[in-house]
Amino acid sequence: MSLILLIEQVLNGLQFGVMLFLMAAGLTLIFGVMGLINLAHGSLYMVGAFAAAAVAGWTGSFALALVAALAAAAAAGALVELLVIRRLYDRDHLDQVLATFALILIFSEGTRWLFGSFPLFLDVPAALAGPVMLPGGILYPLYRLVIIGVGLLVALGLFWLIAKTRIGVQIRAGEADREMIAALGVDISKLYTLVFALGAALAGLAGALVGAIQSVQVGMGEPVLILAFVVIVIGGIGSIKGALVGSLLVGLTDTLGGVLLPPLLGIFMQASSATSVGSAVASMAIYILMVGVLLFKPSGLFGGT
Amino acid sequence: MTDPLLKLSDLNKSFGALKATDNVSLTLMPGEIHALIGPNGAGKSTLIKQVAGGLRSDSGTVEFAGRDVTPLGTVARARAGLGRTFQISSLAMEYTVLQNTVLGALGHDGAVMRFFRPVMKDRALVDRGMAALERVGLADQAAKRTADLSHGQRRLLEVAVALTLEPKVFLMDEPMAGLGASGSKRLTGFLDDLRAQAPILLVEHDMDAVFALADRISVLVYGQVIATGTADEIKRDAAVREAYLGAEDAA
Amino acid sequence: MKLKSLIAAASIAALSAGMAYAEAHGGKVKVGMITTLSGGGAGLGLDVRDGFVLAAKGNENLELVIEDDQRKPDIAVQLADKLIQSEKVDVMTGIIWSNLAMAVVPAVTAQGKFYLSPNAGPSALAGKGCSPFYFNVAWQNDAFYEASGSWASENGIEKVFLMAPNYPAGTDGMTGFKRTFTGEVVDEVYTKLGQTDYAAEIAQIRASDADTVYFFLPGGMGISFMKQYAGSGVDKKVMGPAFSFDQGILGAIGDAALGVKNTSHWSKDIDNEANKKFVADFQAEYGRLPSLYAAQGYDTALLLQSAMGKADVKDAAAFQAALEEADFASVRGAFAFAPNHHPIQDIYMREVVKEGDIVTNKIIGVAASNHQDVYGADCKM
Amino acid sequence: MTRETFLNVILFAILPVTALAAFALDEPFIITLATKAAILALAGVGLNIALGLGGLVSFGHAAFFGLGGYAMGILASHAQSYTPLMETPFLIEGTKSMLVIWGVAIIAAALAALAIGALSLRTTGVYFIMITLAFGQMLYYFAISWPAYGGEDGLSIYIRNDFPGLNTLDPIQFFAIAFGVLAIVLFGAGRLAKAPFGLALSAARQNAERVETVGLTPFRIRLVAFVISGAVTGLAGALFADLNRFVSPTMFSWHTSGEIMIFVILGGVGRLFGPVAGAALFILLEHTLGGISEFWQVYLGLLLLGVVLFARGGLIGTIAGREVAHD
Repeated sequence: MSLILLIEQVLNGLQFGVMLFLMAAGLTLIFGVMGLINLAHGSLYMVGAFAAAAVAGWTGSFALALVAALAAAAAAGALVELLVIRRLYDRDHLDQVLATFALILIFSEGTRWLFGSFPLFLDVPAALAGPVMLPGGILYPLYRLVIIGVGLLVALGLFWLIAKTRIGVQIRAGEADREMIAALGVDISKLYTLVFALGAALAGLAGALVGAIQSVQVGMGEPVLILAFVVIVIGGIGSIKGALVGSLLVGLTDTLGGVLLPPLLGIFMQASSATSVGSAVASMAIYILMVGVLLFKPSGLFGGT
Repeated sequence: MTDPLLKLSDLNKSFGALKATDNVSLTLMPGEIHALIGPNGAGKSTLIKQVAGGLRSDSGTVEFAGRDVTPLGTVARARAGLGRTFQISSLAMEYTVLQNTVLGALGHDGAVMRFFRPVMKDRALVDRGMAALERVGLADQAAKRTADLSHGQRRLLEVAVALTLEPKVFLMDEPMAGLGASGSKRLTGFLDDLRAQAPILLVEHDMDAVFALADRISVLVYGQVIATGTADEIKRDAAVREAYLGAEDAA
Repeated sequence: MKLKSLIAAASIAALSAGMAYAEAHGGKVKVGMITTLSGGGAGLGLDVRDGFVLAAKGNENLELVIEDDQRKPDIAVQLADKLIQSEKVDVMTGIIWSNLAMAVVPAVTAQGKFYLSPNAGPSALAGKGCSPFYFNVAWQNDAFYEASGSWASENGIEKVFLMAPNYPAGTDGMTGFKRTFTGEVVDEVYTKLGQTDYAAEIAQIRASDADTVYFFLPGGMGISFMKQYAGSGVDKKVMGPAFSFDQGILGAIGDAALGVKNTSHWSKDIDNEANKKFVADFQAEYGRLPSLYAAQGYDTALLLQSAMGKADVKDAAAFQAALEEADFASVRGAFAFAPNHHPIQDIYMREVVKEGDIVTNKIIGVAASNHQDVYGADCKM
Repeated sequence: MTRETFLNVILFAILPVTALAAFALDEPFIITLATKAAILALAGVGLNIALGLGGLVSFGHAAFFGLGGYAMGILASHAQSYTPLMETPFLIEGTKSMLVIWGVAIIAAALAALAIGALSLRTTGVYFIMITLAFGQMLYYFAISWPAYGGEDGLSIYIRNDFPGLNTLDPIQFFAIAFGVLAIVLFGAGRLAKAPFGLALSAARQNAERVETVGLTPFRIRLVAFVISGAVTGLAGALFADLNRFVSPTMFSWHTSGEIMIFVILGGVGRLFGPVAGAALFILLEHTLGGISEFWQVYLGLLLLGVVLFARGGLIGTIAGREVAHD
């Protein structure tokens, strides 16, 4: 494998990681502040993608589609928080798992009810289509560079939000101690709705951005959901920094594992069995990574105790 | 002179810049009650954890019955014969009062890998659990759910569970807290007798109890033992008066 | 006891239980359809169902019971039990996925019920595991791949890059392609099932010296790959089986699929009366273009009704013979069964084109005429 | 008799009564559904030992369920094709004997639980949930991409395995086997909960520090519980594979873990009969709602949501009162 190709694959891994980060950031935020395991986060991702595809279909504008995705996912998130989630904060994780699993069923089949059983069309806007030449002679899709950019902006935005704003102060206080921040006179239920809607909006944004280069279909959120959980567990639950590092680690492991393992195993065994064994191990790679991290850091890389 | 049953030598523990335990050495002799007092935040609970095994010391040693137990964890030290009660009641709240003491008796036997015969029908275990409850005066509460006990009753149950372990040494972290005047008095009388069974390292805020019970008292301030002696010696000690009792006199 | 005799014993037990109900049906046939109607893969099941219902419309002798398998093998097995034990169906059909077919079909045929496959043709059922009661009205799984391989060999394609998910249908498909392809396979990549991002594979494709990419990625995987491939600027030719370029999927890929060559036994522009009627009726009935799954469902119902006209389903031997004749006007044109009850049919090469605003397929030639699978030799009926 | 005991008696009777009624009315499919409920309840009883008693929220029990299933699939497929499982260093042949298969399933699942538990129990809380999920996912992807036993297509066994003196293909007789196993395991689990081990395990869930202080090691107790739990779920997996005469990687998927967990939560965490109530209700809903609408899962979701929000403590908790009985 040439060096250029390797660099391109590393770039691909980073890009995949950034996509995961968009999804994982909201999840870890919700978990960190409210201690809630939200299995329905993938559904909010799907809501974003479907809203974007529908609006892009009507208006032809990708910008409007993104706005619609943010709005629809945030609205769905706020609604779910008000109707269901807020009754679950003082419950144990099991009730949360069951309730949000039920939400997955409702969201998935509800979406199919509204939009039908066939995948929807959502394309990259013309201005961002096609590849660009990077220094070193790497031809790379422009849209993927944009995703990397958006992901890093979101990361910066979240760091800023949490470190510098009033809401951020409340969020950090809420992570530390729920009663304490209620005692400080902050309207905690409003804060929770807000954080949940914010997390949902991030998932929706991810869904719309990623939907343009993937398949917008019912159930699209579930594989990403599991990956996002892997990410936040590796990073340490509740830590935005952990989510970023975890995303990049998972992105790189998954991409480079799939690319490097089969030829690497080819050194030791027959080409055909190397391909199949390599592929098999590659698909387990991120879970092996996760187990490895948790064995050495039982609360993830940046998790508290 | 007999050997001490429990001997702490030069124990240290820091949390970041905060020195919670600063070169603490003390001993517990057979048959004595050695009280550990000090203002809030002096490091008493930290020290108890270091002795019980829940917290690893930065340096120093803990010797118990002539054996160095420093590298051992909570379970091994408990099995060696350290019976601990907690400052904040640490009980199985869903269980009945009796189930908690039976758990203690079971822990003392160690034969936990038994999967078939109901434990509450094991006469030997239940009798020992009941006996411990009787000694602290909780026998009439045996069938009550622990979560429904009053605060003071939970303190007594803590002691009862420790009794089932038949320890060589008791480590008691504020057993009087929340007991009220009459409860404190009863427990004071009980502990007075208990020392004959096994010596007690007692952390306590109730000064009446401490002065009534303690053979020796050590005063802990900012992680350091500033004085050790009998009640009278401690009452007269200038450093103690200034650092500790002074504040109370003023109050 | 040998396996065959075990199965025979089981079927005798089941048959004798079924005898009592033979009278109740008269000349009618009760059909049990197990297909995927909910969850991610529901589009295919809906098409098969709609095609079947369209062809069976108005036939009062045909009673249809439809069940949703949720694409879960264990559910499908239980539904098959239900249809046979409780509904007492005579014929079963509907399963979309190979793994579900492998779970259900052997049990169905072992109990002496006919099974007509409207999709899914795993090799085991075409070879050693064939059964007199099992008819495949769609294709053996390898058909489209073998046709692609021979077409590619004859049309100047020299170096291909193969890609499929790492599961049996994927590896089998690539094996089928290699069986007939005479050029060089420069690389083979097996991706994770359900993978959605193909940047890494696309980079490998770009770096390889292949002139053509041949891939099988069903459902959303294919949509994701094609969109990402189109955005990558790699200009190697793309080929695949029809599954990744069917009507339901082209709508989601859009222009990115234009120019792709794909093999299929059916296309809406096949020029025969039956097909014209089917395409027109389907659009009139459901307001969308039919897919190849709809065509398969439609043909399955036509085949069944042709046999119903000739024999009573209670007379298994006669009904089997009637099915074997395949005396119906297939929307695919010529259609016959090989001895292993799998189709002998033409496989076409199609190209994705734009007709007005709609992205769709157009036939550009025959990739393999009278194609027949290679597993029939192992089939001892 | 307490209210919960009374309810348990009814719950225990529901499955055989349903099956016998279905037998009398000649509705074999209803018997099959009752059998499925019994087997899934068994898997739930297994999970409940870890989850209910020990507070170990395992999101990876599909691993044990699948291992049990594959133990059956692999042994039976070798027996069918007359090929030995292994020739060197010693010969291992396949088998169609249900009892042998159960033994292998239990041992395989127990060994896997020992390994997974030893690693996973170093973590707690959500990390434990996710690390067990990770192990389940590893086995899932392994099963999909391992070609020897069918990969994603799975393995068909055609004929149920043999049980001495019974015709396993007859729905009511197979139900009797499944229900018999469930009854035995329920009895065992009930005894376990009250035995010294159960006392210590449940105490470790309530207060691990307390258990350490009386000189017991929570890690060891939990690990043993996890192994027992995995073994029971593995046994359920072998029965489930026999019910369907088929195994596939779906048995390893996280949905399976989730469903087993849902049976437990739906019925009532920590209640001996909770999984029985949960599995029976879930299958009833799945079966009846499917007839109502193509989009029946929406209704299923709404119902589950209703149970979580308004029926705390699961079904048994709602009917019999919040507190778990303790005597």
